[in-house]
Amino acid sequence: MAELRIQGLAKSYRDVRVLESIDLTIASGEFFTLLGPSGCGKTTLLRTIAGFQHQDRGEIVVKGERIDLKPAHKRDIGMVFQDYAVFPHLTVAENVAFGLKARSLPKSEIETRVAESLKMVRLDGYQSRLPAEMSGGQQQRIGLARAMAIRPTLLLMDEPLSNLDAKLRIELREDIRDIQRRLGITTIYVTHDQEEALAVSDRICVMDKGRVEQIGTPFEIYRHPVRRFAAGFVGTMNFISGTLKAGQLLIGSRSVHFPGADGTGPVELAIRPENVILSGSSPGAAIPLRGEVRKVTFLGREAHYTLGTEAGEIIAQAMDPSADFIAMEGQTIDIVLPIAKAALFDANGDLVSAGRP
Amino acid sequence: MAELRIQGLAKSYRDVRVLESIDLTIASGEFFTLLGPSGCGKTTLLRTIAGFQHQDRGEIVVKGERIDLKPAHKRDIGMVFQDYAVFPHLTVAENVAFGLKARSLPKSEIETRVAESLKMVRLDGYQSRLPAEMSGGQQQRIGLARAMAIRPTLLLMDEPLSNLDAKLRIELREDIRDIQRRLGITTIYVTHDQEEALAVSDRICVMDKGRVEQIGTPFEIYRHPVRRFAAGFVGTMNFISGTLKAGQLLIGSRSVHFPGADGTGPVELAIRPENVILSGSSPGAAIPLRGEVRKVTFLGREAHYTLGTEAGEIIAQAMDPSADFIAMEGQTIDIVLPIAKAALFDANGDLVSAGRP
Amino acid sequence: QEKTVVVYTAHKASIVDALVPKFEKETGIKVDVVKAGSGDIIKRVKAESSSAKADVIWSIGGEQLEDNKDLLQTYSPKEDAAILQTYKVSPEWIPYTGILLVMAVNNKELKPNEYPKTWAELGDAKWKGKVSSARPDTSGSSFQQLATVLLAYKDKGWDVYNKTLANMNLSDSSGAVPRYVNDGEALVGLTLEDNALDYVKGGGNVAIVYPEDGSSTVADGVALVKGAPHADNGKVFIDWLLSKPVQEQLVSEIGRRSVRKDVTGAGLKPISEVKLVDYDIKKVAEHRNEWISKWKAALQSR
Amino acid sequence: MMTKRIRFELWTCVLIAAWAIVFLLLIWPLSSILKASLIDNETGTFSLVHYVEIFTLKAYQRAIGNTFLAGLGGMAGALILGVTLAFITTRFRIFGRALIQTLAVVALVSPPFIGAYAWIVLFGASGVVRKALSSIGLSIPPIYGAAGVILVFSLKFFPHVFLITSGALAAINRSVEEAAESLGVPPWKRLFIVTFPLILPAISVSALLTFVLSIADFGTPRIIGRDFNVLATEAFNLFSSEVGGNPGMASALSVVLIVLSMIVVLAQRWMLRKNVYYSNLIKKPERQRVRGLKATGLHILAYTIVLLGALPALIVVLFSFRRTSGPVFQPGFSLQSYEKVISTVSDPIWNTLNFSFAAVIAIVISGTLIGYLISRRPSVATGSLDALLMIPYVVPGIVMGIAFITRFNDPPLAFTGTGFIIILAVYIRRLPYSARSVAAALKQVGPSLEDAAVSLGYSPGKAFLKVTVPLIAPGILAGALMSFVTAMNELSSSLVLYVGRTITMPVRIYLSVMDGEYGTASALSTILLTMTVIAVYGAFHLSGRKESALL
Ligand SMILES: Nc1ncnc2c1ncn2[C@@H]1O[C@H](COP(=O)(O)OP(=O)(O)OP(=O)(O)O)[C@@H](O)[C@H]1O
Ligand SMILES: Nc1ncnc2c1ncn2[C@@H]1O[C@H](COP(=O)(O)OP(=O)(O)OP(=O)(O)O)[C@@H](O)[C@H]1O
Ligand SMILES: [Mg+2]
Ligand SMILES: [Mg+2]
Repeated sequence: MAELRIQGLAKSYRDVRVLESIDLTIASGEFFTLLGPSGCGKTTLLRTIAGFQHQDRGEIVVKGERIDLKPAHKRDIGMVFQDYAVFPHLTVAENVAFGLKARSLPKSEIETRVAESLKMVRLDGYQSRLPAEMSGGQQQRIGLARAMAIRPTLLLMDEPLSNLDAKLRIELREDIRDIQRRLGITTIYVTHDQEEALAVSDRICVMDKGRVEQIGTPFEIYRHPVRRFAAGFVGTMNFISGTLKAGQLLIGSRSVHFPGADGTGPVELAIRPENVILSGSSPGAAIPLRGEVRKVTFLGREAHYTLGTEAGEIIAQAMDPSADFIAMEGQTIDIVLPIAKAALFDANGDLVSAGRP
Repeated sequence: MAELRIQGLAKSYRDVRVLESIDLTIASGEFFTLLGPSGCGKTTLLRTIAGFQHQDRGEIVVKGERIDLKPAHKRDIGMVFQDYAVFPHLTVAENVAFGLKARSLPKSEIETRVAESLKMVRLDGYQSRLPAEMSGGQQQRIGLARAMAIRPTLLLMDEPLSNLDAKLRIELREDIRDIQRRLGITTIYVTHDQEEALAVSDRICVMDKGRVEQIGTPFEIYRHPVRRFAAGFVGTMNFISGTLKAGQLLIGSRSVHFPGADGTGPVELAIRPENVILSGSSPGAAIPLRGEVRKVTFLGREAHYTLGTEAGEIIAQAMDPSADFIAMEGQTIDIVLPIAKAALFDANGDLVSAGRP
Repeated sequence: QEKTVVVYTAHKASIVDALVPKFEKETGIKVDVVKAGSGDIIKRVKAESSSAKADVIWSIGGEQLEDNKDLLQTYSPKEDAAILQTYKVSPEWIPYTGILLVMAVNNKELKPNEYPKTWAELGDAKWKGKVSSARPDTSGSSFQQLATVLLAYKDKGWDVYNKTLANMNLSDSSGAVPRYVNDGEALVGLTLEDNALDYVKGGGNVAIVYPEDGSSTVADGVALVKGAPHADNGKVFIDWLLSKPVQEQLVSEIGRRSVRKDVTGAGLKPISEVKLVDYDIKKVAEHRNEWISKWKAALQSR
Repeated sequence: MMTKRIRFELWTCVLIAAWAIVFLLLIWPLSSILKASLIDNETGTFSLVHYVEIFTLKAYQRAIGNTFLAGLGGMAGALILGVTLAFITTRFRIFGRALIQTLAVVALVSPPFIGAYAWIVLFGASGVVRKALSSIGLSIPPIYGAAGVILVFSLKFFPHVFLITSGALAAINRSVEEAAESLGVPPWKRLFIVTFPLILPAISVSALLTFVLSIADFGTPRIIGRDFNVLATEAFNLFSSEVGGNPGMASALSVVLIVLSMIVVLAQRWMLRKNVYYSNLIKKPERQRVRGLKATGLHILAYTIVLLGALPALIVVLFSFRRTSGPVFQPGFSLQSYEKVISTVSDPIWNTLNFSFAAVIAIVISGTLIGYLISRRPSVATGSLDALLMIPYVVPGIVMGIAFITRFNDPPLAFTGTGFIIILAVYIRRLPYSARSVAAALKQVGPSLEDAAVSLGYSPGKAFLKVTVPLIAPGILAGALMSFVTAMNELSSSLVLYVGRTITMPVRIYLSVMDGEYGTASALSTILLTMTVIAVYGAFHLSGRKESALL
């Protein structure tokens, strides 16, 4: 319904520059996620879009119309707050009905929507409780239901699921996604949960220190990071220092041809743990290394092996580990790093070449 | 340093029973995690142990001495609060130094510890900021640093990392774990992040509705759940309805012998997505099924396939999916469910038999 | 005994400041003055009666002293003989100065021929809301005015009074009455001569009218407090107040009438030219409660 | 076991001490009122005749009606003005905030008697403003009557509302207000459905205070009410009668007032029974920058309110420089009023300062502790303490003073004639400001911060001191300010308690007024006003707070 365009947006708190010239275009109905380290400016960006604070520079355009001159309550933007911001003096049901009443919907419609929203966040039965009698996660869900209920043109969600257990988080993110898609609500979503970001987003924007690092589909962000920061921030990534000399990559004592990289200088080879092969052979071009298993971390369906190699510490992942996985600790094993799954970044953090183009 | 024993602990808010007879024994120096759905009573349990509210029944014993009669400030229990509870009138450094001053440590020691703690939570440089000038995740880290700095005998952490990005969360949880181990602080940790729970805990306690469902090592909890709730709550799990008839398990049109299950009645077969084999054959006893790929969810290093089969919806996991993974949607494929990786639960949610004993 | 005397007084600061240093110089006795409204003074002495703190009550309405004789100690001053018999009521208190009831009128808004001449005239509807008076139930002078009208008109007294009451603005205190007249908030004020005189002397918009249907004069008094800690000094103080030079000073400086036979009012309308009703404090006192309740009833139904 | 008892004892000790204070300084002295109200004046026997009269006599019924009218009117007016001003100054960048606060303090001072007189000079039958307006064809009725009383109450009492609600408004959780806006509620509407409910503790406390102050004030209705009689004036008339007083009836009226105010206290407690609206105190609202017409409008509104409130005081300052001859003001200006008082003014100044500071220090400490009890340890004992603390407001000061003399005249408690008894009277009369203001402020501070301090090893007492006290500082300050300013201006009880040595400024002013010397009274009032303002700012300075940190 609403296309959002942000141009040259900048914002400082006194002398601290928090957002530096942000440019974004979000398509109508898109589910757009902001991903970035704590303190990088995600909340600031959302609050500026919502109109709770004013940017120093730049403009925000929705459906071709500048909204940054309108007061917050006229922007028809729903927001889920990082600190929940539930109304402490209203019951759960009243909290959810709040925005609906402001839109003077008929009573029956309000009731239906409140019931629907509470059901969505699994809080039916808590209608008449006060927020003070709810757990942290329950309060968060009130805030979520409240913002979803009004079905705004633009929905901003600031870590809406951070205090929920994995199970519920997965259920709710699916529900949010369904509703968002059904109603075509343009959504900006902030999460620190990368799996969540990858699972629900149409596109992801990786931010760092108030700057946009990369925007792309989840697959692009995960598989083809164009900046070292994005590569390192999303998912686990091994960075192995090396030197590039006219297309030859030197890692430790090994040297291998790296396609598409013909520069010279210090570089970092990036490869994900799941791409490290825990055996001595690989189908394509690869860098063979020997490593001692220093630590094994069990993560349920998989385990991470921290290996000490001549090229530094490398994390490898083993699927569906069996009970004796801990026994690996202290042993030395062979691994290979397939070139096709690796990428090279230069000293500025820019992509030199992805192993497979 | 401190062994903690909780016996028959119960707590109600007015007529709502929030904790029902909790029994726990936590070894000295253990890293013990509470895992459970939102609203199950985790915060309530921690607050009761810390002494901010009093239980209705039961006792809390530390080092053989009942502490539930002591006032909170004499219990030497550090706590990280779910809502951070940073002191708004103190700077970041003063917040962290707060507990140290109460212990009248020498000034230099206080300074060292504050610097150390702030460094640990990656907030050095923010010493003299006020909490109002910090982002949500930064505030949360102040609370964490503050509690860690005092090095208490018992440390209670209520979702201390919920507002941090995955990268930082992993770094901090490692740091917490290191310090905790080095100082031997008995720790009770609440998290909704299962991976985190599995990665850092010595033991995990799965709670539901104020009751303990299962206590065990991460491996036990993940691989050998003894209750249907724990099986379903931790990690993703497929539950497939079936009927048991004298050791024969009937699933859809298939019938297979299930070792160790000789009862009769309705049961559920539980199997994890990573154990569903996406091909027609399996090494041991298995249930073959055909399924249509309804949805593919990309999660970075893996993808989830939601399959419609005659036995209901089944989620299977594929590692390191390639770019064409979406193309699978709508196709019909063969899968098998290996018995050795499955478990059976009866109608009460109790374990009937694990496929491999 | 210490050479001090504790005096509770309702006198104005200007008089206190004029007299006290003189007394201290002449006798060497230090005066510790507590100034307050007359009602406050009586209440205070009453509250302190278990262990009196004051020695002398100085310049309080005679009726109040009469009402609270049990707090006082009889003392017959040295020059008792020089005091006018008409002012004497009871031996427990001694008349100190005589006060005359008058009307204060605003001479800016009213021409002399528009001045009211009598109490009765104030009942005319043209004075509606223009007459300022204190409340008889809280102010001695207002009660005196009520009693004067009742005494002057005998049986018709209440009729005459109630008509004037209908026109009255009740002010918060008797002291405020001439100020309201001066400021033009009221055109006529029922007050005491010395109060009105202050405004005349100060060049304010006030003129004094002596009602032709009869005014009244009563004494305010001094008295020795029962159980006075410095009774002897108190007696010295009382005697000094009644001495001729002091009484003369009072007449000339504050416009009070003297209680001494041998002091005449210089500059004031001679008392003999003022029509006076026969105002017997003791008799009036007998009717007081009755009249006040009647007044209250009248106020309610006005 | 041991330690549990100590914790239990900390606040229990405070509770016991509070009850002891209330008993010694309130119940015991005032028990005489209750007794007097139950005794027939004529027969001297027990009887309910006074109460029967109150509810049957027409005059008293009217007085009861008028009391409610004045109380509710004064409360409503003060709330509107006070909350508006608080809102403007806490939410918008207003030029000269310190000046506005100063004027609010000045308005709070409101010199006794002479302040009400200033209203008459301005808006009376021949008031200057009224005359000026009528000369340009604008006729407004004179200020006398019910409307005038309510107007004056509103302007006199709004600073209380302003002081109490400012702190609360500034400490709201910003996100909650933002949430309302993001849900489509315009700011003015948000004010009523979110902001005000959130600061209900502060609003209801200030409503309670202004209601009770309005029903207890007898000076204003007496001076500008004319025929508008209220219970307080009736009681005062009966009590202060120079002749034929009726102490029994006066006491009964005081008891009715006391009961009335207690009912209001309980109603307020009932309103707050579910209130647990803690703010995190981190995301406080920011002051918005406004421009153009809106800015002009806000400035005009704010300055009009404080200037109107400070008007009587300003008039008095003006009067103090007018030439006088006896009681009469003359054209032209001079310093003669100051010359008259200058030689005798130093004793009263020092007494006033000493007594007020002594009383206020005691008030702030005990008021903070009692406020904590009232707000955090709800029980019958604290609830009734809360209600009892309202008594000093409604009991006329003179009654209080007399009661004090009666009870503290003989050994071992022979305090009459000392400064100590004045301090005690001021202390008990002004204690509730502090206690209530603190109680309201505490309602906004969640206990989790105190818990955090406790978990870091602080005893509850220390945690209170280190964490809670700084966080409720605005509430403590507001209470201290109200207590201090009103203590500096305490008249009616000191009037019967003072002796030559212990005379205070308000007593000096009153005596000048009684003498009709409005010039010197104005000069003295101006000195008192200046002292108050200087002392207030001096105290802020000493406590290391900037003036602007007041709110
Ligand atoms: N003051 C209260 N009055 C009534 N019920 C309450 C109160 N506080 C909490 N509850 C209820 O008690 C239950 C347990 O709350 P608790 O805060 O312990 O949950 P939790 O496990 O910490 O949840 P979360 O993960 O969402 O923080 C919840 O269902 C909650 O609604
Ligand atoms: N009022 C303020 N004054 C000064 N600096 C501020 C203020 N508010 C936020 N900051 C700083 O701005 C930066 C961005 O803050 P913001 O809240 O947008 O971060 P965020 O990306 O939402 O982080 P998180 O994931 O931790 O919530 C942070 O470094 C923070 O310290
Ligand atoms: Mg944020
Ligand atoms: Mg919780």
